[in-house]
Amino acid sequence: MSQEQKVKHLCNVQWCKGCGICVMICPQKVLALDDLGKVKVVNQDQCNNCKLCEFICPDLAIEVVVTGQ
Amino acid sequence: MSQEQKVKHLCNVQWCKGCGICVMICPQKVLALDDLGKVKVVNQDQCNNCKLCEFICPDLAIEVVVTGQ
Amino acid sequence: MARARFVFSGSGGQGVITASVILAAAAALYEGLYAVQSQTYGPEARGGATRGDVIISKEKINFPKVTQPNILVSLTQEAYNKYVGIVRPGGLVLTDSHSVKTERKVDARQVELPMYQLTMERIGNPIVFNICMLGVVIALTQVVKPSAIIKALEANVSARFLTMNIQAFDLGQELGRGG
Amino acid sequence: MARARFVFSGSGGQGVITASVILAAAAALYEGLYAVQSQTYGPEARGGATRGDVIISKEKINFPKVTQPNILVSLTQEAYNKYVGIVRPGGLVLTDSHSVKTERKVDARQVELPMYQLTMERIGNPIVFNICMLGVVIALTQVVKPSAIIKALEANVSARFLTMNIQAFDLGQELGRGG
Amino acid sequence: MAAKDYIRERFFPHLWCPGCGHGTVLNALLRAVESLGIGKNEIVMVSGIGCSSRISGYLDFHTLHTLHGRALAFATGVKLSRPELNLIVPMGDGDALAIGGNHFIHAARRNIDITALVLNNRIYGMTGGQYSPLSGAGVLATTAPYRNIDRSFDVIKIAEAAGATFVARSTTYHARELAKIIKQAIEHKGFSLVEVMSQCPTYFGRKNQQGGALEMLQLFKEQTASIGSKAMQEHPEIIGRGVFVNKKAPEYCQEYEAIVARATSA
Amino acid sequence: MAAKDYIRERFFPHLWCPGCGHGTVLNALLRAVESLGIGKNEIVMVSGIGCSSRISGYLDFHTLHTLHGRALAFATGVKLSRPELNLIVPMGDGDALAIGGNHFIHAARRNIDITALVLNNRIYGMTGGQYSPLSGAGVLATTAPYRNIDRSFDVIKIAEAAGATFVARSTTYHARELAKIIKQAIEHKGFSLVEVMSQCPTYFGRKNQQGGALEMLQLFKEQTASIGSKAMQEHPEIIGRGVFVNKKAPEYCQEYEAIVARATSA
Amino acid sequence: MAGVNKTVAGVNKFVQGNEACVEGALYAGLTFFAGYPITPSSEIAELLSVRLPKNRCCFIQMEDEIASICAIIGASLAGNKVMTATSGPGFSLMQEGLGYGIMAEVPCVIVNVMRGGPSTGLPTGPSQGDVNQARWGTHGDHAIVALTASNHQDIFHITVEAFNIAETYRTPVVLLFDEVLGHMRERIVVPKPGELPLVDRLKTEVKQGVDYHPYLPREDGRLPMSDFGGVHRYNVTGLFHDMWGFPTNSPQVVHGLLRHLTDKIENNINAITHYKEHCLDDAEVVMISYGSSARSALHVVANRRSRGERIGLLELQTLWPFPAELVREKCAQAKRVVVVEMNMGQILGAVKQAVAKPDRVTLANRIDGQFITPTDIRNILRLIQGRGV
Amino acid sequence: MAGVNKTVAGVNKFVQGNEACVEGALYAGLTFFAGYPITPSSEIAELLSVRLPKNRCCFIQMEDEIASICAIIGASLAGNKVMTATSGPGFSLMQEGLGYGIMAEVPCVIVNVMRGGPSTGLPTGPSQGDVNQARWGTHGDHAIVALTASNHQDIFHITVEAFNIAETYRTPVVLLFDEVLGHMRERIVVPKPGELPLVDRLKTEVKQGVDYHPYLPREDGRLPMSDFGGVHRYNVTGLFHDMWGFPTNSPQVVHGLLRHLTDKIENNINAITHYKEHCLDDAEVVMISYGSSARSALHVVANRRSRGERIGLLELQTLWPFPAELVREKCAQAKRVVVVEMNMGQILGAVKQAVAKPDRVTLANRIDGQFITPTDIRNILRLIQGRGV
Ligand SMILES: Cc1ncc(C[n+]2csc(CCOP(=O)(O)OP(=O)(O)O)c2C)c(N)n1
Ligand SMILES: Cc1ncc(C[n+]2csc(CCOP(=O)(O)OP(=O)(O)O)c2C)c(N)n1
Ligand code: SF4
Ligand code: SF4
Ligand code: SF4
Ligand code: SF4
Ligand code: SF4
Ligand code: SF4
Ligand SMILES: [Mg+2]
Ligand SMILES: [Mg+2]
Repeated sequence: MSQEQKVKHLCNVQWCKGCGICVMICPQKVLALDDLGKVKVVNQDQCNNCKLCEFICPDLAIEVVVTGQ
Repeated sequence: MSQEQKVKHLCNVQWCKGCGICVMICPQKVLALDDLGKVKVVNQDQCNNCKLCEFICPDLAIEVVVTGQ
Repeated sequence: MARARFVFSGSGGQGVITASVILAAAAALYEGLYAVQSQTYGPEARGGATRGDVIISKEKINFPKVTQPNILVSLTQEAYNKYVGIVRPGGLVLTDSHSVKTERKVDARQVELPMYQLTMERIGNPIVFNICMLGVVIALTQVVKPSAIIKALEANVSARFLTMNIQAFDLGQELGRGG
Repeated sequence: MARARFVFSGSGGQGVITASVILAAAAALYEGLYAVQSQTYGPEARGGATRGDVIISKEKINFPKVTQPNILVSLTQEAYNKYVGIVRPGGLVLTDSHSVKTERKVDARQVELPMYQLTMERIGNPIVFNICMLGVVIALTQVVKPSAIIKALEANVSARFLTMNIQAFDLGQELGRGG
Repeated sequence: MAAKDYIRERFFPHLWCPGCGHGTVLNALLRAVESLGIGKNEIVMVSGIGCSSRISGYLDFHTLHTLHGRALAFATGVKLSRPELNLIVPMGDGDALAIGGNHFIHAARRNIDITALVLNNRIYGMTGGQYSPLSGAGVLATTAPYRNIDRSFDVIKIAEAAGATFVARSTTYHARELAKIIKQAIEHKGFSLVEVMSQCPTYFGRKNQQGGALEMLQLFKEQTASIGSKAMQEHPEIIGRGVFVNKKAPEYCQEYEAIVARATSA
Repeated sequence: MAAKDYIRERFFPHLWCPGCGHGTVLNALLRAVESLGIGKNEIVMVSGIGCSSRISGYLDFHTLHTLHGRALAFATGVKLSRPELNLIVPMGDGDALAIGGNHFIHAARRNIDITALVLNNRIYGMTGGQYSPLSGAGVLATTAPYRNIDRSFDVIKIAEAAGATFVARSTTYHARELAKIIKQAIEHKGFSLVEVMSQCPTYFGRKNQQGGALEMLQLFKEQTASIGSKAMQEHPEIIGRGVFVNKKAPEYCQEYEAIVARATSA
Repeated sequence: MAGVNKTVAGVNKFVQGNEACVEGALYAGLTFFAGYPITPSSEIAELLSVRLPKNRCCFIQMEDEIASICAIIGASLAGNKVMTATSGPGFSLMQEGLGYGIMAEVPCVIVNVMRGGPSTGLPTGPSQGDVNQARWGTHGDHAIVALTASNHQDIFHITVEAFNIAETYRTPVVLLFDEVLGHMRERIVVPKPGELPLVDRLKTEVKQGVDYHPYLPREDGRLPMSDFGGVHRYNVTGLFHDMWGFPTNSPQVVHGLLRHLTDKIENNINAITHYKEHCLDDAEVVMISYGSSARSALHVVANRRSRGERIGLLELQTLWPFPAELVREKCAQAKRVVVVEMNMGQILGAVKQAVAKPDRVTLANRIDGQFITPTDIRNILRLIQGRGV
Repeated sequence: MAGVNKTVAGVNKFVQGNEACVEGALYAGLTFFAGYPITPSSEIAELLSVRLPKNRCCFIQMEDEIASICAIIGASLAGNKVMTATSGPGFSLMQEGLGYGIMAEVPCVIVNVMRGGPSTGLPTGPSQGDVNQARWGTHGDHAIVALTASNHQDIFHITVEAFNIAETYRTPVVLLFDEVLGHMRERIVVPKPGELPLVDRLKTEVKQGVDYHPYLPREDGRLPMSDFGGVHRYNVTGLFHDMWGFPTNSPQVVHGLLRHLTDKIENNINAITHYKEHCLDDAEVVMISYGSSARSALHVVANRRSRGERIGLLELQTLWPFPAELVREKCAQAKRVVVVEMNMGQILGAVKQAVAKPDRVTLANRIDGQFITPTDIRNILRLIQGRGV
């Protein structure tokens, strides 16, 4: 990741069913489940934008977007 | 064929439909169709009792039996 | 004939059904008559006697089956034996003398002609045996004009075989007129 | 109570249907009462609110569905919101205080108890949450004798888990009596 | 018992057309059963609907003439009920692989001990010569006046892929070989399939200018060879005859015994 | 168009259970379609009945939600009518290979240009966890309380034997690979089949002590490998992933054009 | 296939009933046929395999009857006028698909050339045994349209009408012929194009981007369609569904849809009813018949009228929805009503329910696989009248 | 499998209706089940997959419903008491096989736990929409036995009776339950062995070598069977057949067989008819209902009777053959007959045909996928009486 670029996770907690698959699949341990059992980002900086979480989520509840120039 | 044994053809003309398959298959040219289009034996002596005719007849109309001592 | 009822009978492959269709089509399409054709199938479509029925009439035909034909044609012994009993008194029974022995006495005109033999001798192909027979029938009954049959043949027979069919038809007519 | 009508509601996996079956079986098999249990399926069997209905009565029960429960149990907010409106005036609404906020005012006794929390604290296994709830219900309604429930548990729960279930049931009764 | 003792003589001559290959299959089947010496009461023959399925009416076994395509499903019910009986199921190509395709692959998958014969004449004989899933592209049929575009199943491959543990092919030209293969198939424990190339001179032969029964049999001779033979190696377009698959695998009724054992011991 | 533009958002969150693999297949399918850039009006999705078949309701294509097992038959009617459209047919393992087995093998045989996806969770999810023809022996299911004795189909083999010209397998663990393979399948001209190993934690996982979705995904990872990989060569029990068959053969609708040409020139 | 339907028109033909049906279907605009052979309907498939490709239209032989009905439904949704043809056993297999067509409101025509049943029965024997099956064969409440005819010209016309009804009401229509009609030959005249009114597929006028409701009837009751591949994407399902085609279990919607499916047929019974009458004006004996048995009945009428007997025939062409009002009216003056059919009395019940005096209704039938003859009917009439045979 | 049927008997159980059916089937001697899962009948298969192997009997899940009904017919001929279970869509698929069972006279029981139709409809919604399909779903003339019940004890009993009828008359018997009954739970008492009479498979006494006629009824009308694998070899076919089971198209034989198939059911209607009555003696309003809707009707009766209203209920357990005489009799004194069902009036027609005054018959129904409630019925009664809701 170039420093100018920022990875952002759009998590749709309305859609997330808390299965934890994204948490398991993330090679960088970026994600976790919150108290209500919904996905949350805990290590934003570690994210390498591999999008595995986005591709595997069965509920289409995560989108990984790159912002910044 | 030993000389004492004789091959006999039991032809059931009631069942024979005259398809000619036995005539074609017989390696010894023993069989033919008669005027009414039914199987008949024309070369009894040549028969080698291979039973191909009996096995292939779709109408179960030929039986080859061996008689004599 | 106000209403002609035909039964054509024979064995599978002899073309009796085709003959019945040609006759009925000729009447319906080229003579302005009413005509229905039907055939009987057993549960066994293969083998056994086949039968084609035709009714030809100046009036509308409601009931389409022939229970008692005025004209019965039988091309095999089996067919003859099966159907000769149903012919109408005063009707006509046409058989092929090569294959049918007409033992039974019926109150009908019995015509036996060597149609098969003649077809083979003069044309040499058994597939037009049925059309030769049709020629005989037309000659004997005059139920439709020969030209109507010719037209029906033209419409139903492939061009390659047309000449042979017409030849057979003419042969039959000849035979019928003579017979 | 001449005729008790229960609706147990919650989400799939919380075991509200099992609880309803245990209760009804206890009444029908060990108390000489009439009881029917039923459940509602949406076209979507998965997810969403699940609901188990029970009617218990001294008399034969013809119509088996509960339209207006005297006793409503709701273990999730979704279930509570969906069903609180149908409780009979003067009835009882039991909710789990951990998961349901009882905002609506209804003409019924509202009992909120920390059933989930206590189950987790004292037994540590969420699968007996439903039986703890059943203990509360029995304590509050006395619709059947606790011993009948124990018998029903014995008949329906695998031996391995029986002790844990009875424990949860007792815990619920305690909580219910206190509540 | 002589071969003829296995038939119901009163229905002969049978109703198949002159030269129809199905009669030769009947003949070969008789020889196979005779050589195995199986009692007539120990055989249940289940057939569907079609010219081929008529075979059951001619044989003096327990005979169950069922619905088009469903013979193997009926046979499964019989076999699981009475595993000690021999189930023989003759089917047409349409019966087995058009409408009956699903039961075919599932019976094979279960490896239930049934002997299935596909009398493959590449046509629907009974209904008057429409194309079947075994006709193959290029064939003429009453519903393929512009030549068939449907690709053909390879019965051998599909039976094997579905799980059949005995898979073989022969033809009505090779009547003796056919009898032997059917015998092996009956002996085999598990689902066995024999494809028999059989001639329908009435519809297939005539429509496709193959001539009559004799010419069609000649073609079976010319277009096939034993698998593994030199002829086959040299001419890959040649159709193989013989036993393609013959392996052991758990048979369904035996496995069911295991279920019963688990259930009754629990 | 972004992937999300292909869905019918108003039906989300969808009705599948938490952790159900079918959602991941939906996800991968979206990526595949997105990367191909096919317009939404150019896709007809035909599904049968089952949890898997729900997929059609969530997608903003022309969607035809049909009868259990019959999706490919409906799809054949659509495709032959409009060969220019892309037909995608997602099916459950029961849908495709139990009740639907016959349409499956016949669509493959015809090599009609349809993309078939088998969402194989080895169970009838929709009806509550009965065994399917892909469960395999030894599995526990609501109708197999003493462990299943039914042998499983090998989907890859049977699709190939039946005539499919593109045959592949992946899993929901391998979401990226899956999207790529689905893409290839859609691009392929002819009948293409992708078997997707998909987890049903609710019935299959729970009954068979495989744990939840996470553990099941781990198993997909451990029990599979790319075909041709070293892992596969060393461990023959490992299940292969990748493209097994990819070949050219006459496609049905194109062949039909040839019929029309013959008919109209005659 | 972007086929264009070209019919040989304005032509005399001498054909089997099955061919008359084929000619009618082509005249009506048939562009897609899928089927599986079965006696006595196979000629329909065979003839269409010749004709449809000539019109650049589709003919496909499927793996079975189930696949056949599914394929035509798919093809109809893609914009075709579609048909399949079968006989009893195949019709039984089509029942699930037929119900789908009803629920999803897909225009299609299903021909059943009846043979002797139950089961495999008598494959080549005539019968009219599937009349009630046509009404009730698929599961669940539903309405159905089933038509028949007694001669080849009428077969042609009623086949055209079947397509027109299918398109008008977006519904499957069953054509019930029988072995006698299917196989016998008589003359038909194929009308010139335009001579008979045709109902074309009503396509929606809703523009791209505007919300299209595939299941919301217009003011006039009709439901315009949008072909798959067009600009409107919607959902088709066999589940109860809302006006966009998406599944719902809302009681209101379920109730409304079921009523709609039934009412669209039953409320239009007058438009859907086709019949012929012969000598009914002063008839004391009213025979009610249909299909080939109506021919025998008509033979009896002609024969008896010539002797001055007051006998007439009501020939039904629409069997379902049953034209109860019509029957009631036509039988109002009858001293005796005789239902003539080749079954155990399948429309008999409906006739009895329709007329004011059910006691006066009797059955003249034959159930032995033989075509009912005028003599049979005459004998039964004598018996009914207490005159012995 | 030479299974022996062992039922847990004389025991109180708290079960779903589907389980009551399973208990009844096992009590009746079920030894072979083949099926394919479908909501809301799947529990029947699931429970039998546990129970049958314990009895050394057969359970098999087939590839579809068609295979299921074929497998049980095969198994029945091999000597088993057999059953399959399904719901609407599966029942549609079974129609061809059902007709085969009728024609070949094979004892078997087919359970249809009805759900909302047509088509996929409402898989989990209650309905009684397949009543007429049970009567007419398969092609060709035929008779059928279809039974139902309204509570679990009765489900148990009627299931036993279904097997008894199947064996007595050598015929398929259809059990029509519905989603409400299938899934609700109540108590049943499984009687002790011997408490209920069971009809066992009647085996021929004809000795080996003597000509056995599988299709020639004995003096008492019954047709003894011989299991496949036994000493008598005969033919079974779905074609019309002679007394040995061989195909024929002889008109006499065809006629005779069809009459036999129908008469053996219709002539025994009294023995086959099961019903219950509640407060009918002086009833001015007679409700006629069956299955789960009879429970709501009964609720209304109990409720209204307590207020002195002369209302009663005739609860039918035998739907087909329709007990017309019984209905006529029970309605003779009624000022009003109200048919209560969860469909568009499927037995309504039969009731109207049965009673003397069809005008007095009205329908109280619900068709929105919801269980009909006593309130619904009360509202409809008010409306019928002209009193508004
Ligand atoms: C459900 C059903 N569909 C169709 C038919 C008509 N039918 C009878 S046999 C047959 C096919 C016969 O072909 P095949 O199975 O190859 O046997 P063959 O006659 O060629 O030996 C068909 C389509 C039927 N009897 N039942
Ligand atoms: C004709 C018919 N039979 C049975 C059913 C019931 N049914 C619905 S889905 C299904 C199987 C579902 O399993 P699968 O196809 O593997 O899909 P999954 O739910 O596992 O994704 C069954 C048996 C039905 N709807 N229609
Ligand atoms: S994979 Fe999706 S549904 Fe599962 S926890 Fe992550 S975001 Fe939520
Ligand atoms: S994009 Fe990759 S690294 Fe980033 S959160 Fe997702 S899975 Fe983890
Ligand atoms: S093979 Fe048989 S039927 Fe044919 S000619 Fe020879 S004996 Fe006759
Ligand atoms: S036994 Fe052999 S040699 Fe003798 S006639 Fe028959 S085929 Fe010819
Ligand atoms: S039609 Fe063909 S398959 Fe049938 S009997 Fe004749 S030759 Fe044999
Ligand atoms: S039951 Fe299984 S397949 Fe169905 S949604 Fe749930 S997890 Fe998925
Ligand atoms: Mg064939
Ligand atoms: Mg599945």
